[in-house]
Amino acid sequence: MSQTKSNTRAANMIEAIRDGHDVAMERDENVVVFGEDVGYFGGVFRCTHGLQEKYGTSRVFDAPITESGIVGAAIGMAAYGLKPCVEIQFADYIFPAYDQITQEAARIRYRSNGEFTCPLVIRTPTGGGIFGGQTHSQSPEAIFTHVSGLKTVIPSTPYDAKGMLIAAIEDPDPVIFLEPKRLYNGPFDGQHDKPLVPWSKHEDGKIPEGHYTVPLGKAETRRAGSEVTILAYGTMVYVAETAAEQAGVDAEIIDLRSLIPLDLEAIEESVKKTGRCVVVHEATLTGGFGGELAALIQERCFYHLEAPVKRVAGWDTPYPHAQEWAYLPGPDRVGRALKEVMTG
Amino acid sequence: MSQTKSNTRAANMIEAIRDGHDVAMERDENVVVFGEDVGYFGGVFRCTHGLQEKYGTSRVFDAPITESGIVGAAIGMAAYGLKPCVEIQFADYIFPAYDQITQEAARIRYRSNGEFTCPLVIRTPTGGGIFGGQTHSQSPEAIFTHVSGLKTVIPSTPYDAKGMLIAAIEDPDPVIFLEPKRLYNGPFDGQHDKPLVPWSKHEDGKIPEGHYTVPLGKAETRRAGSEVTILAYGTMVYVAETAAEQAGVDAEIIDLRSLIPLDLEAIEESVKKTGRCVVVHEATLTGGFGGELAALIQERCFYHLEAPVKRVAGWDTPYPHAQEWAYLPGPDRVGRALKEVMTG
Amino acid sequence: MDGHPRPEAMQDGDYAPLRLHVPEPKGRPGDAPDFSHIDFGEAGAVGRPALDVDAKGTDSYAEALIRVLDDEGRAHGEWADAVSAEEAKTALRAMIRTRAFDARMMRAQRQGKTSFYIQCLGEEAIAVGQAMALRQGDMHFPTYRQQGILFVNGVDPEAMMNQIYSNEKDPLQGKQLPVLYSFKDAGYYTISGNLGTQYPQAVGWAMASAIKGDTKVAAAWIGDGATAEGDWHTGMVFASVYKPPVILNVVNNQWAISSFQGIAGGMSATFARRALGYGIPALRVDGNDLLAVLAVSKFAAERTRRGLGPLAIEFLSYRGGAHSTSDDPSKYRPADEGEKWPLGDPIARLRQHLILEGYLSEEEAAEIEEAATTEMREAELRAEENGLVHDGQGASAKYMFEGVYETPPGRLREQRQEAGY
Amino acid sequence: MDGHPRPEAMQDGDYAPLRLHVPEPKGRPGDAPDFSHIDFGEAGAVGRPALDVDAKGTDSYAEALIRVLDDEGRAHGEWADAVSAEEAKTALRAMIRTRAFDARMMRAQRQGKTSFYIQCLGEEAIAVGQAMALRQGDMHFPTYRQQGILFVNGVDPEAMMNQIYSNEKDPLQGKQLPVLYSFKDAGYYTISGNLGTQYPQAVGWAMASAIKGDTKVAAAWIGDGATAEGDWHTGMVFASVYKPPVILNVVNNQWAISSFQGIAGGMSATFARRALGYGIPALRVDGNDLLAVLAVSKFAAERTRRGLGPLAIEFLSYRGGAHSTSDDPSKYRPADEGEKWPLGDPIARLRQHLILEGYLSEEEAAEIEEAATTEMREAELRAEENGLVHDGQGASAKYMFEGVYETPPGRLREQRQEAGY
Ligand SMILES: Cc1ncc(C[n+]2csc(CCOP(=O)(O)OP(=O)(O)O)c2C)c(N)n1
Ligand SMILES: Cc1ncc(C[n+]2csc(CCOP(=O)(O)OP(=O)(O)O)c2C)c(N)n1
Ligand SMILES: [Mg+2]
Ligand SMILES: [Mg+2]
Repeated sequence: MSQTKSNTRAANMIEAIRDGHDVAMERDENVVVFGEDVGYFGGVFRCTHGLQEKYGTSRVFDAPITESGIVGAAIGMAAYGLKPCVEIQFADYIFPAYDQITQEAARIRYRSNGEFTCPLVIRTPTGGGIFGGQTHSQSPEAIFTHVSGLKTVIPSTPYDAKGMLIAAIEDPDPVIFLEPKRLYNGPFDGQHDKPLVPWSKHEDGKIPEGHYTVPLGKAETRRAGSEVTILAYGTMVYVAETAAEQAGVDAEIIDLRSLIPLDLEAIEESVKKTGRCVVVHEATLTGGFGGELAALIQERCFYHLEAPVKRVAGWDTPYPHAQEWAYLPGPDRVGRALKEVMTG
Repeated sequence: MSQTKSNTRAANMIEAIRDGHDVAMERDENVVVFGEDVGYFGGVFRCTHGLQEKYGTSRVFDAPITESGIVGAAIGMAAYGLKPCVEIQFADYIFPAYDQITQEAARIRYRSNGEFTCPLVIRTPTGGGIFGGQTHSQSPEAIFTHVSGLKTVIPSTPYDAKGMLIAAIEDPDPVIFLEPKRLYNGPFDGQHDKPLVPWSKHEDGKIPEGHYTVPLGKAETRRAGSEVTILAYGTMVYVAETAAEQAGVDAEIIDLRSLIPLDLEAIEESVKKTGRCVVVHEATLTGGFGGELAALIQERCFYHLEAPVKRVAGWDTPYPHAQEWAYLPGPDRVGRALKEVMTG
Repeated sequence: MDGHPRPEAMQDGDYAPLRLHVPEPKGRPGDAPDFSHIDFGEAGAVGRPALDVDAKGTDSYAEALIRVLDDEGRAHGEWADAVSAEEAKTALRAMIRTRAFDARMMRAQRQGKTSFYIQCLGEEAIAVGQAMALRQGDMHFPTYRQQGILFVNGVDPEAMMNQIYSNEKDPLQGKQLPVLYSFKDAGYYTISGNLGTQYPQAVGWAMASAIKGDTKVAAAWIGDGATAEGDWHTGMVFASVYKPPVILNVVNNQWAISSFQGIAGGMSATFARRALGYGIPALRVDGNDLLAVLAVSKFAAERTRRGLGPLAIEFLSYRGGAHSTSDDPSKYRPADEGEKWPLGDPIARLRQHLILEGYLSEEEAAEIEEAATTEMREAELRAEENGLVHDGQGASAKYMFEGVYETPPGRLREQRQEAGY
Repeated sequence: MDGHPRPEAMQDGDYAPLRLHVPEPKGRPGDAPDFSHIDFGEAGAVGRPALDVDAKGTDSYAEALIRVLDDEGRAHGEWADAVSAEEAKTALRAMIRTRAFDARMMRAQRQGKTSFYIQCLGEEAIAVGQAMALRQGDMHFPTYRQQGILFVNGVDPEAMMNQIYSNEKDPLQGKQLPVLYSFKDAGYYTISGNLGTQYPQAVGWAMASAIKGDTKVAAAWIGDGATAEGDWHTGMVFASVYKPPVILNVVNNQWAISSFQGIAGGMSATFARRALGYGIPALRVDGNDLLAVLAVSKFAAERTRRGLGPLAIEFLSYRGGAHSTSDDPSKYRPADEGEKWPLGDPIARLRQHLILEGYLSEEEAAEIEEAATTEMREAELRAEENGLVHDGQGASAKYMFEGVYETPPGRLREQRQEAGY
């Protein structure tokens, strides 16, 4: 953690996100929050609960079910001078807004040569592990990391969630803020048959009161190690921790947190030290962000690598329902990959 | 070329595509063609010219300006049993259809367990080099290659354009058919200050009469070589040829043609032979398909590589207007990369 | 610089500060239900337009509700004789089976047999009525709340339950979330979890029918909330331009999870009226009145099949239950709003009518209910024997790799091997 | 299997085979222009509704054209006195300058000085009229055919030309395609090459004005063809729900590149009518009549700024020239259709009116034209001196790396170094 934890309180990720909104709205009256069900009800995951009551319907309100409309309207508000923070109910529903996000939000500053800007945060729950089938489980980060003009971040603890959300809202450019929904209530490590440890029982389940930020673009080393570097983000951070432990490998585990901008320094430093790297993500392997990571690492650490960079990812199939645990990378698959690179 | 060229005639890429439509429509009355301006007028690039007159307005017609509607309607037609082949006027305008393409067309077979299928071709002119600025120049292949259920192909000669279009229309699954618009009239090699050789003067500017297919999933070795493998597609194939020649490197140049499915065998075989690889594409570097290629190559050819796989790609900026020739990879940049990997 | 001297931005006070208008429902938890803003009209008051009516000809229909059954269960007006007693009984049975299935699955969810279910409580007449008006070869493009279609079109409830339990006998082999069925032979298109996408697809399917010179009809379905999606509009534009044989249904159950229809624009105009702007005629129907639903659906099927162009229908109803088993409506609307819905319960109303008219006895009605409960209980026992994904008896993992393409590409085959299936 | 015995798919001949309806324009190349399907009404016939009129109150307005000038140049009716002679002269001058600019740039394109240009020939009154009705601080969300706004709001033509020539003085530093301007201070939002995206953005901007308690108004602009995009609808839904101060313009110039308005649904209903379905009142205006355009735009600005909710306006016009310099309309429409357009040329009509009424002499009019031609010629000489991208004098390559983010991330800085800038 990059900050002290004085005046902290226990919070799960939902509460942390709610608090992040609250702090940002309190400090800047230009922050407005809207999206499907986020107003009176406070969001289907309750991440905006209580905000409408506190800040009124002009600053927190329900939106019609049109993701392109939500983002389009938010872009207009941002051009006016507001700082909209909108929720897309599931990342699986962000696709109708893809044009507005990638061709508009990401390009407003550039194409107007800075006359107009787009300080906009798009929050959306991402990833699997909740038996949600294809349309409540996908991890679309790679279709955003390819788009210049966007930042794409994904916290994995309540502390980071609050600090990064505030940083995202204060950022002058559009940020895709992915929330690993399987982590909302506790640090799920892929062992679906074991009971979930709630955040209240976990060391990372604490957030400072009030304002703080976690800068976008900085990775977090979750565990120092010497034998192999594991790059992960979101739920896969905890899968990686359990996998390394079970495999008995002295892994350095880096939670990327921010995919764009990417903390290449931290990655390079670690891989040059360990000489080995496993990248883990939930999204479909082919064309995933792991490809970019592997490409960068072999470009920059080529002469330090003892084995090829290995990717563990969702299979190249749509996200299935019944076969969820065969699809989502778990400690076993990651463990196998660790052994492979150790002997490779 | 994978087929003999008996009964060939000269054709540029536009004529080849038009002819591909014609052959497919003649053979199968379920083939229908529509899109913005494709009916009476025959398309802003004229790729469907004459088809409405020949096949009538029920099979070839103008569509309203809604890319999501065009793809959505086409999906319904495909579910009925037709084989729609639609045009998106520029690849830069495909984004409003991203949800219909990736969450619907790509998923119909899977989610219905084969009850419904989606034999659909989406043709669209891609890439830069025409001073079209951000919204007439982008290369969005990587946002499709990440989506399971889609095929993504890109021919670079009139011969391939016709043969692959017919193969795509006959394919039982949805195909994104990218047409490098800068190649419509001739094999542009990035030397924008030199006159363009028209297809009629180029050896690849010939197409066989009638029906033939170029299978999706097979790469084409454009030039055999021993020192380095260049992977390219679309306009970059010609840029690579000129670059290799100018750099005086004995490069093996592979035109991928089909990104998904990918001809991994051809790639592996070549890179294992040469030990070096440069990947070239127009799209923005970060998150581009080059990352996937580099990742795959280092995974599979690790112990054969003499130097890191090098990517040459569009910069991580939106596609600019005035700075087009500084943005689009040309022979110089590719040549520098070749020298780098040769000494690397 | 040169040009028109533009008035400076004026002082505060010149115009009053603007305020954002955010629509609010009449009642929130704790409030008394209030439907006084809706004009329900009288049963029988709205007649039949000509089969080839145009959009302007339906101007008043886009507002006033087509109703057949009055509060006592009597049928009235020009639409009353479109439905035979036999048909009404068939409908009643399908509606009762739909509700029995829902009840059984809600119970199964509470028992942990499935993590997710969506019922259509209070909306049974809509899907059942329209399904009965279409014929084999036609195609519905449903949302998750039109399961009634399946009970009309002869689908085995056990197959549906196998899908919900995501077990080895699931026709979709575990690939889809519970209730996102696909039953092609029953004229039931594969449901998407993404709202609205099926609207232009339905229109495209109907265009294909016209292109082929067939006479098949498509029924597009969407909820009030989802009409806000761009896809609703693109479907309407295509329907407006090419005039294919499609029925453009909007089920206005007044809620979209926690947001009321005002957040979809429903307080500014009816959803039926929205169709008129595309030159598509529109009718507005009491969705809790099977006789009205079926009569209007027959009219729609006949019109579209005759090549007279698309027709839009808004079914006014009320979402009787929670949005899904993941939802708790007591957090955002008055608890008894559903009970107080003035158009009542569709099953009770049809039952009352049939008994009143002597087409059905109380005993027969009870028998149908009894039979439906038994049928669903037995179907569930069989389905449960086929396994529950939540007991670790889901459809095999190997299926995950099948059906991505007709022929799997090499890398997918590799992955399947790597995964060990 | 169990269920309702569905009628089998019937025999051919039971219903006639369906056919796809594909709308065709009245005339194609070689045909005589035919506008007999349009009812133009009479100048002065359509009056003013109340400022707070609701959608239903504009039912007839969504059809009949608001016209002020008759064929002889006389002003008629309730809208006639909304525009002063001074304003009309200012408008004439802006329209003439717009046309002179276009002519100069069309010529420049033929000379190879730019690869691309889009003129607004015949549509000058629309942008000019509405721009004059708004005030500083308001914001237009234009398409590429509202350059008239810039001539009202005092933008230097040389700056526009520098943008077109993509040279070192281009305010956008070469980043955008010619004519995709951004002039924030002139109330002109950055134009997108992607059609329709600006519609919900305009609505969002207007919502922000209301959220902040300001009194600024947004003007959304879109062409007839682009109304088919989902974005048009999502903009309308947001406007319908939150009622922000936005004017929702549709410029119906009857063509979208080669497809006529029927392919956008324009033969099924007017575009104005489409707004009514969202509960948004709509007016339909002769877009070639500056007096009508400006009068209605003033009404719209006043209504929205007073917090009375959004207003939609359809401007009926005719695209006088090719779609862009890349297009050749003689391939798809009668060559003389534009000349035969019954609502004539907006500049000629306004000029005639001002002369007829004695507000302007022939000499003054000629002087304005002369001055505009000179102004644009001189501006172009200056712009050309700043360089032409097609002569290799485009804006420096280094700008390419600027403005992607406020602060460039590390990899972008690396790339810039690699590229040598
Ligand atoms: C594109 C998309 N956005 C959001 C959702 C999440 N969602 C599922 S159902 C629903 C409400 C739909 O309401 P309505 O259309 O009125 O249908 P109803 O549930 O009332 O039948 C929402 C927002 C989704 N499934 N797809
Ligand atoms: C999303 C998108 N699709 C397609 C295009 C290509 N395109 C540019 S202008 C145009 C026609 C627009 O017609 P209309 O909206 O009527 O405006 P007009 O040109 O008549 O002013 C088309 C299809 C585009 N720019 N953006
Ligand atoms: Mg609803
Ligand atoms: Mg137009």
